[in-house]
Amino acid sequence: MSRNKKVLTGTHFEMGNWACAEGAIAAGCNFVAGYPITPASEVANRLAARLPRVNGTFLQTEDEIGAICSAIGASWVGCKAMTVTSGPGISLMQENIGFAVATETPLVIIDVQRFGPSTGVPSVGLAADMVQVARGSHGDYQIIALSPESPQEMFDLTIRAFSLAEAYRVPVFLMADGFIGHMREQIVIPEEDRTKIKQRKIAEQSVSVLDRRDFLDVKVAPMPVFGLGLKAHVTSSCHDEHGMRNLSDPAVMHTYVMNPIKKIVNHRDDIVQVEDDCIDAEVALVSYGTVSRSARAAAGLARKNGLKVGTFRMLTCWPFPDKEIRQLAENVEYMLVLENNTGQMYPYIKAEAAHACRVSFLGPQTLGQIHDPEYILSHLNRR
Amino acid sequence: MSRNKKVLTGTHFEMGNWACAEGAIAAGCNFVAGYPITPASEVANRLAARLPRVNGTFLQTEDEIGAICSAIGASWVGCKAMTVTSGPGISLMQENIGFAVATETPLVIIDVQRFGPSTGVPSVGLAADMVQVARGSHGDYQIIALSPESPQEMFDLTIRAFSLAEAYRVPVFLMADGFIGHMREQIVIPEEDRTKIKQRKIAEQSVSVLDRRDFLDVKVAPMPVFGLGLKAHVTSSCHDEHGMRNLSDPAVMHTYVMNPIKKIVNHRDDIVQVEDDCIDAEVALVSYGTVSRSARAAAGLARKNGLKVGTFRMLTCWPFPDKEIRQLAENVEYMLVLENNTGQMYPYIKAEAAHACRVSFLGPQTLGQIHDPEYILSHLNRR
Amino acid sequence: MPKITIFRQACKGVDDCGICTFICPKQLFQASEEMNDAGYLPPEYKGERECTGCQNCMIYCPDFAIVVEKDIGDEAPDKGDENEQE
Amino acid sequence: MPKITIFRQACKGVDDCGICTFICPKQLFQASEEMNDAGYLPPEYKGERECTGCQNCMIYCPDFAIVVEKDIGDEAPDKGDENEQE
Amino acid sequence: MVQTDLTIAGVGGQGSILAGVILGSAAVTNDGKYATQTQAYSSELRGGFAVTWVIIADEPVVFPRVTQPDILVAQAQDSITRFGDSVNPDGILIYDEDMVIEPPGYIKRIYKIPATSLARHEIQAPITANIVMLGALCKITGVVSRDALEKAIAMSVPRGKESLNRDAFNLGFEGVKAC
Amino acid sequence: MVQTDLTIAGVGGQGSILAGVILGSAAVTNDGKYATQTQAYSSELRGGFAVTWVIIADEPVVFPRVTQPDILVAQAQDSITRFGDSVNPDGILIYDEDMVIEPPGYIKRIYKIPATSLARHEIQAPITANIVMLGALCKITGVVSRDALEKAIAMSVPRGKESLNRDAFNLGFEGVKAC
Amino acid sequence: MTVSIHPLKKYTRSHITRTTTCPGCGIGIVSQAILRAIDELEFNMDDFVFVSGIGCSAWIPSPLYNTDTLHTTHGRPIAFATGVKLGLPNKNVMVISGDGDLAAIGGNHLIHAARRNINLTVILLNNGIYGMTGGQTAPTTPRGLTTITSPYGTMEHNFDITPMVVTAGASYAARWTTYHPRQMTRSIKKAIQKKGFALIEAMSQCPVQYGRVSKLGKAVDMLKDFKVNSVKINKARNMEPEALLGKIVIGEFVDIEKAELSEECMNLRRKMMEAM
Amino acid sequence: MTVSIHPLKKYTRSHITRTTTCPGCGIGIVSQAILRAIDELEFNMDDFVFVSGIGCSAWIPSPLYNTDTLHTTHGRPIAFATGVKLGLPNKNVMVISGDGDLAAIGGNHLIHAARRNINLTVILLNNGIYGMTGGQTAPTTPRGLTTITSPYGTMEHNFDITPMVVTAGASYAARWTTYHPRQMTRSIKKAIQKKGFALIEAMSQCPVQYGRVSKLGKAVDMLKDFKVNSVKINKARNMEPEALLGKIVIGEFVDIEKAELSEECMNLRRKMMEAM
Ligand SMILES: Cc1ncc(C[n+]2csc(CCOP(=O)(O)OP(=O)(O)O)c2C)c(N)n1
Ligand SMILES: Cc1ncc(C[n+]2csc(CCOP(=O)(O)OP(=O)(O)O)c2C)c(N)n1
Ligand code: SF4
Ligand code: SF4
Ligand code: SF4
Ligand code: SF4
Ligand code: SF4
Ligand code: SF4
Ligand SMILES: [Mg+2]
Ligand SMILES: [Mg+2]
Repeated sequence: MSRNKKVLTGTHFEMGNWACAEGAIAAGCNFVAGYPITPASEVANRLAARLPRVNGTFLQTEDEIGAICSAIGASWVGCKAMTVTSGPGISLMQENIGFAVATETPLVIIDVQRFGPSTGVPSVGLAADMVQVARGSHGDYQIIALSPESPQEMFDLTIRAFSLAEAYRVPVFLMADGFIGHMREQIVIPEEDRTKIKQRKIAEQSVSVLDRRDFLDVKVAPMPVFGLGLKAHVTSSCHDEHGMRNLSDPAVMHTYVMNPIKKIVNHRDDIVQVEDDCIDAEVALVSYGTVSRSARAAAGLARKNGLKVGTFRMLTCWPFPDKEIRQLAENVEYMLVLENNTGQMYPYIKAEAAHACRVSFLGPQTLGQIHDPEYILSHLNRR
Repeated sequence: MSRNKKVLTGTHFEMGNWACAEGAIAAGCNFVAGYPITPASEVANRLAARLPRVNGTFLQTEDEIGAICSAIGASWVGCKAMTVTSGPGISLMQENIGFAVATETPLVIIDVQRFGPSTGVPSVGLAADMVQVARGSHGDYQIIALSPESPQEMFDLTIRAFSLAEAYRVPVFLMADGFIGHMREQIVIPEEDRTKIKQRKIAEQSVSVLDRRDFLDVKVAPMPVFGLGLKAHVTSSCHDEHGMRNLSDPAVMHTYVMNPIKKIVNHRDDIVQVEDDCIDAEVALVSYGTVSRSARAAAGLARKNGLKVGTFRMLTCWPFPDKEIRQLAENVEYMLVLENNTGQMYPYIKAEAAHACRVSFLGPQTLGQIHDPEYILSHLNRR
Repeated sequence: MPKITIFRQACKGVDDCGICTFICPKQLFQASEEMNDAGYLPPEYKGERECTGCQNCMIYCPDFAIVVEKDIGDEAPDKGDENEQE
Repeated sequence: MPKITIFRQACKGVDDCGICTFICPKQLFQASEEMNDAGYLPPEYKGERECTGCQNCMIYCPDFAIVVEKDIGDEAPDKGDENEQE
Repeated sequence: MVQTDLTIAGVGGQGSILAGVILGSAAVTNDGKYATQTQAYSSELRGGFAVTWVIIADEPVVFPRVTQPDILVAQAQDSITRFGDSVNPDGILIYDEDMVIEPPGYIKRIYKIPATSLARHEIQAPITANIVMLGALCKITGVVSRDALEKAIAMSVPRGKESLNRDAFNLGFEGVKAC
Repeated sequence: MVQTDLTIAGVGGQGSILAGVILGSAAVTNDGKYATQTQAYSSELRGGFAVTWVIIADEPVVFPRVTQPDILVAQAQDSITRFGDSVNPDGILIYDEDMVIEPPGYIKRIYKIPATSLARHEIQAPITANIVMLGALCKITGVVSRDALEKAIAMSVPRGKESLNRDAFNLGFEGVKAC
Repeated sequence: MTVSIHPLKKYTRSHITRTTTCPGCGIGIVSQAILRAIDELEFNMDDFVFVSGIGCSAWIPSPLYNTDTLHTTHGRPIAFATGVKLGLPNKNVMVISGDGDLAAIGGNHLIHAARRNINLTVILLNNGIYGMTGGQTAPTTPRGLTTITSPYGTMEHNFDITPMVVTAGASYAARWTTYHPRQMTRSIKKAIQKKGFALIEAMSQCPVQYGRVSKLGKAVDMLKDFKVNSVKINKARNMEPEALLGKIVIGEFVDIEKAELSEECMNLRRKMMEAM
Repeated sequence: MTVSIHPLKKYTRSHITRTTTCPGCGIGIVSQAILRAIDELEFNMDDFVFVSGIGCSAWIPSPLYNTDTLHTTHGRPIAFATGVKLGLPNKNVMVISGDGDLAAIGGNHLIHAARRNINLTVILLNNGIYGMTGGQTAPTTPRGLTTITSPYGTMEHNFDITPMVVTAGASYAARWTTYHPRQMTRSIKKAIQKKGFALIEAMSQCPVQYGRVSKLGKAVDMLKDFKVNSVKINKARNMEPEALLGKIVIGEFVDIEKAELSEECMNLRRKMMEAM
């Protein structure tokens, strides 16, 4: 495993984007395609230097469409593949995000979110790509999205993203933002052999693809990677479990959509991570990503003021932690959803909570700047 | 107004896609850019023949990105502009949908939805682009989306789409699908002068753009269209009310996101159309698009069986009819949401209803085929 | 003497295709009377003697519906680029 | 005699730019001592007599910071493509 | 409300879908009725399946899918395989006896006509078999008026082919027989 | 928990952000503390504003934004205009007296140092004014240890420039004075 | 009596018994020409990965060819193939797709892959039309032709694809028509063996869509048209532009050697790993 | 004494007092060359619409130029400009953007606009690098150069943009460097007056990003480099490829007349309306 030799074990004071690049390498990533974009560029810049040293390849493509397509191509030959971009790049990748979903391709996509819509403010973070990564391609599907709150988690969750991508043959998004991407904090990189990494299962030889089940298995089909003589048939068209195109049978169509969704939803307990710090709380501050740090600070202030306030953080945003939110709703009186946007996850949260408790939304005073803890507190006092 | 002379007044038996093309012409559309795609092609095919005859231009571009960009360019010179595609095209257009939102460009986008994800089944309809058109571009924003249930409404709502686009300087989507796009029914086209069409307001001359408010007016700023000597400054970057780029002032950033959203939300009463047929109903079947016809048939059957079932149809899906759904929730006991997908609008509906009534979701027996009325009924009986 | 085999079920019919009838330098194909399962009329091979073994019919058939096999020992020179032109 | 005007506030400094000092065939520009508001050192114009009115300084200045005006009646032929090369 | 649901099916190239369009058009533009016509076909131009569903009613059609047709017009054996089961127990089957070998036993009212050979041999235009079938359909069911259908056919076929298609229609109208 | 919030601001090209990075690095990698460093700058390379925020604490930093700095290091007049108001009433201002003409009245503890001219005239390297400011900061606040800071500086500057920067640091450490 | 089987059958999936193209479509001729090249080079199908886009032409390898096949999104096969090749530098990676796919929506990937000189073999089927979507104008449609989206005649000029890809940087480029399947096979063999980006532009008849709009009609007429209107490149080089109007220049346009990307990447990795 | 003002000031927005480029950046030289062309042709700014993409070069007209300016998304200005021109056929529509914008992500729109021969004037600033995002490799970066995303030297070959756009179909194409602002202005004037697609490839120094990675360093050194390494096209045509390595071929590459799209569309509309 010389590939991973270069894990930089130790404590560092570096940017979140640096941590993400190092996390990818620690996870065994060996193919990255990207196109420069603020505030994500440092991830690719660093990987351009690092990958060849760990037997990997970095490719700067002509655009983001080229980036995701070549990363998917590389994944099909067995590479641990990744692409990195920001919101405008995600927008351009949407069609082929759908391709990765439909062909059940393991892929990690780093989204260092920036201030939009459109060109907006490249250097300022806004966590406003939260629904676009889950619903922005056409058709019905499920992806996985993880939401880090610190440079350290940009390292940790990048590794987790690779494990999930490989385990479930699905695109996994790391939903960073310009704020933590460019933030420097201590980053602790463990010993190489302390990092657990998962590898995909590979399909077995057979006379014909008709003898294998390469797709649409809700338990995750072993992947018929290219180059091994498996004669895989991979298509973006509606297909059956063997990968064979089928454009006429409504039952096959139904399965083509449903099974890749079920594959994720059925394993949601393994995928969904939340941090629930609401024991005895009457009020739950629900958040994810960098805003969680505002929430935690606000809860601290509130408890000092004698208010029973707890925090609930979604490390996994997709698949949506519906069960956990429902449970929370049944235990608190009031749920205040905090996001650095105009409330993108809010409807999804409210849908699971409104039957059991009061729910409302609070955006930051100024979009792009995470909430001041005092501002949250004053809102709690006012309610 | 020789431009509109060619409105084909009378009763026709034609496809929904034909009706859409004729609706565009009746609305005064004079620029359409598109790229062929099943099941939307017939709209563009017909417009290629029709537009030059009504002093308009049809452009077949190199791809869907080129299509939306040139349509936006044409809108900025004062054309009533439109593009037409299906899901894969919408995915590719996402970045520049955001551009149209951020620059407040009137634009009509026809989405004849097909079976996805990815290439899927081109000729089969699946109403699964419902969230992608509203949240699929990066950043925070609001668009308008209308949902027709018949070829006739593909005519009527295309006209309405142009009126809303012009009135609010925003992209407006017509969410058709392959089923009604290729369905033939009677289409009644009224006399030319009976069709109400709206035109955008145009900005007035001034010495400098600093003397005008060309953008970010929640009441909709008059549009500084090109070619009139207005010296408009249009940018996809964060900008102030004059259109001048500003990448440093957080207050300007906040307004850049919020005001185009408020512009739509503040006028939601003018925009949102629903069809509420739930007087005395205990159960409401909530739907939109072609599924509404299943719902109406099911409600008919149910009432025959003595069940108090009504229908609620969202002709406008975005901005989301939150107020109307809340009201409905307070008047019924149970809301059954019906969609030809795995429940895309469902969380948005449930979020507004769950506090007041029971809500659940029912997809079709087979995705891509709208629900059998009997199937809905059996579900109602079973609950 | 080359052996010509026509896979009738693979053929898409001389009506709309008919490339074999055009491309055979000896015009050894003509429409048959009987439709195949998909409703197409495959060609009929009219005679073996004149066949030069040029393989045009095999190489040009878009549907892999014709095979030309040369007899063992039948080392007739492959005419190759019959259609080579200046 | 051409009149040279330097807009000091528009200039980005001879340290990093200095294109005028390079492009003037008579080398009539040199760094001044005093910074402008943005912290750059604009050039100083060293003398009018030698100036050919070629306008290089104006045409090459990336920041629209130099103007060359010819005296009325001063119809010195525009040297034009000083840098034309074969 | 009176409503008739039809399925017209065949293989690609037989013109089944055009037949459905003509039928709907006849109902709407000539008979003043309401109609909904939809279709499906496989990606092959020839040999694959092709089907159209037509609903004809005297009020606007609510549910636009045909799940249990009152009438199945079958231009190929494959049409029976695919759609035979769905037919209303009291429904009607009309089939081209040149193409369908085995009509199903479970449909009670069955009519047949040698549409392809009539078209081929009587008017030397096998491509008009679909119009022959329309003639048969009109005669048996009267779901649209003969006049409306003849007008709609004339409007829908290539210029110059009107009389040929009128002949085809008549072949069907006259030639159909119950099984 | 002990936590110090700092703002280091200047105009593009003065190295304010680098100063913040060095400071955080000193705290984390040499002093064993926790630090969070963030930044903002305008799109111009020169002349626009540049600012870094650094939080240094003996426990992990929860809220990572600096809204009310305990210490403002100002390398330009513009820094006072932009960030002066936000300083903690009990906070400290340290400024470069070559660049700041008017320190604000409302901050009580104010220190100054002619960092730019010291750097220019004493060691002929005006570009090291940011390191001079770090020396002053270290002396006055002790937010990180001198040793940690000197090590971090040596690690961060171009090879060969270590001693020059040590001199700059010393200039600041020795030359700062209260107002 | 031995049962005859098609000599190329061994390269195709046994359960695929029929092609999905229309009668007389040139796609099948090109499909055979490709397999024949592989056969003549005595390669194994497992030495190849095939990547295609969306369109009639793009269905050549998918599902017919019995090896790893990647049927991608419209316009993107070259981008996918780039990742495949960089990850599997020792396999032959071949892209097969249509003119709309590779030169309209996918034009950028085409010229960038040529620029990079990545070792792909690209078979671009140019039928002058969008076949699969029903006969719309392609960027290869001759000016003036009436199509379903240019009912008054195409007003745009058409691409001359091969020369453009040559200027973009291709190592090998040739154009042939389906009237020239043997020459096509010969060029495909060269293209497969070329270390670098190689393009074969295969002019192919679409009797259904193009035939209809061009009024050339049937497959055979279109083949005759190819025969009559083709001009060999060495001859064309001495002809006036006017004389070449409406002609198809066929032959090899370029055949050069230069540094290839997947090998360069491999060398870099090797160098870096050795340095450790 | 009269107060001197810059003769091009009348074309710029009065409240914009400073450019945002780095010291010595060539962008300003090109910006002036464009305005001088407009001035010399005695056009009014209102006769123009400017469209740009994203990147340092793309900020030339936005916000400086005092007329309608459309600052679009990365890579798309030509696509937007196509709609602008078709809607306003009587205005001059000029696209100004960088090499990354127009030839990397936007390459497809570039070649298709050239193919269509739509009457746009495209000023493509080629600084061999991604300036705005901090010095990444561009498709124009010379092979071997070490950039922030090619730390071991760029392994890809670079585009020769102007010849490629000529093969794609441009009516007019010329390349100059910022050392040749007068010739550049002359070509821009021709390009504006040309009825058809016109490209000016302006080689422009980026002292900050490219200067750093190429070690050429400062603006003046880069101008000297342009001076020394430029070869006029008529001379270059008689040189061996090897002798041209590292050289910049400057001059007019093509200047022809052919049917233009926006006019064709206008004529069609007129014809159709008259027929009624
Ligand atoms: C993003 C996207 N846009 C459009 C389409 C629709 N589409 C499918 S094939 C095709 C054109 C095919 O033309 P070509 O590549 O020339 O192939 P041919 O069918 O002519 O062989 C188009 C536009 C699509 N599938 N995806
Ligand atoms: C879709 C998208 N991808 C990436 C970017 C980031 N980006 C901004 S400018 C630029 C490159 C600019 O390079 P070039 O066009 O050469 O302009 P220059 O700055 O060199 O003048 C990039 C990649 C973006 N804004 N949008
Ligand atoms: S091998 Fe040649 S001569 Fe023989 S049948 Fe085939 S085409 Fe004709
Ligand atoms: S060429 Fe092949 S497919 Fe065509 S008619 Fe002949 S045998 Fe049939
Ligand atoms: S006009 Fe020419 S000679 Fe005079 S100062 Fe300017 S560059 Fe020098
Ligand atoms: S060329 Fe212009 S910007 Fe540059 S130093 Fe001279 S005056 Fe200043
Ligand atoms: S539509 Fe044209 S290209 Fe497609 S299969 Fe049919 S003949 Fe071939
Ligand atoms: S980064 Fe380069 S191209 Fe951009 S403004 Fe600075 S010098 Fe010019
Ligand atoms: Mg084609
Ligand atoms: Mg550049």
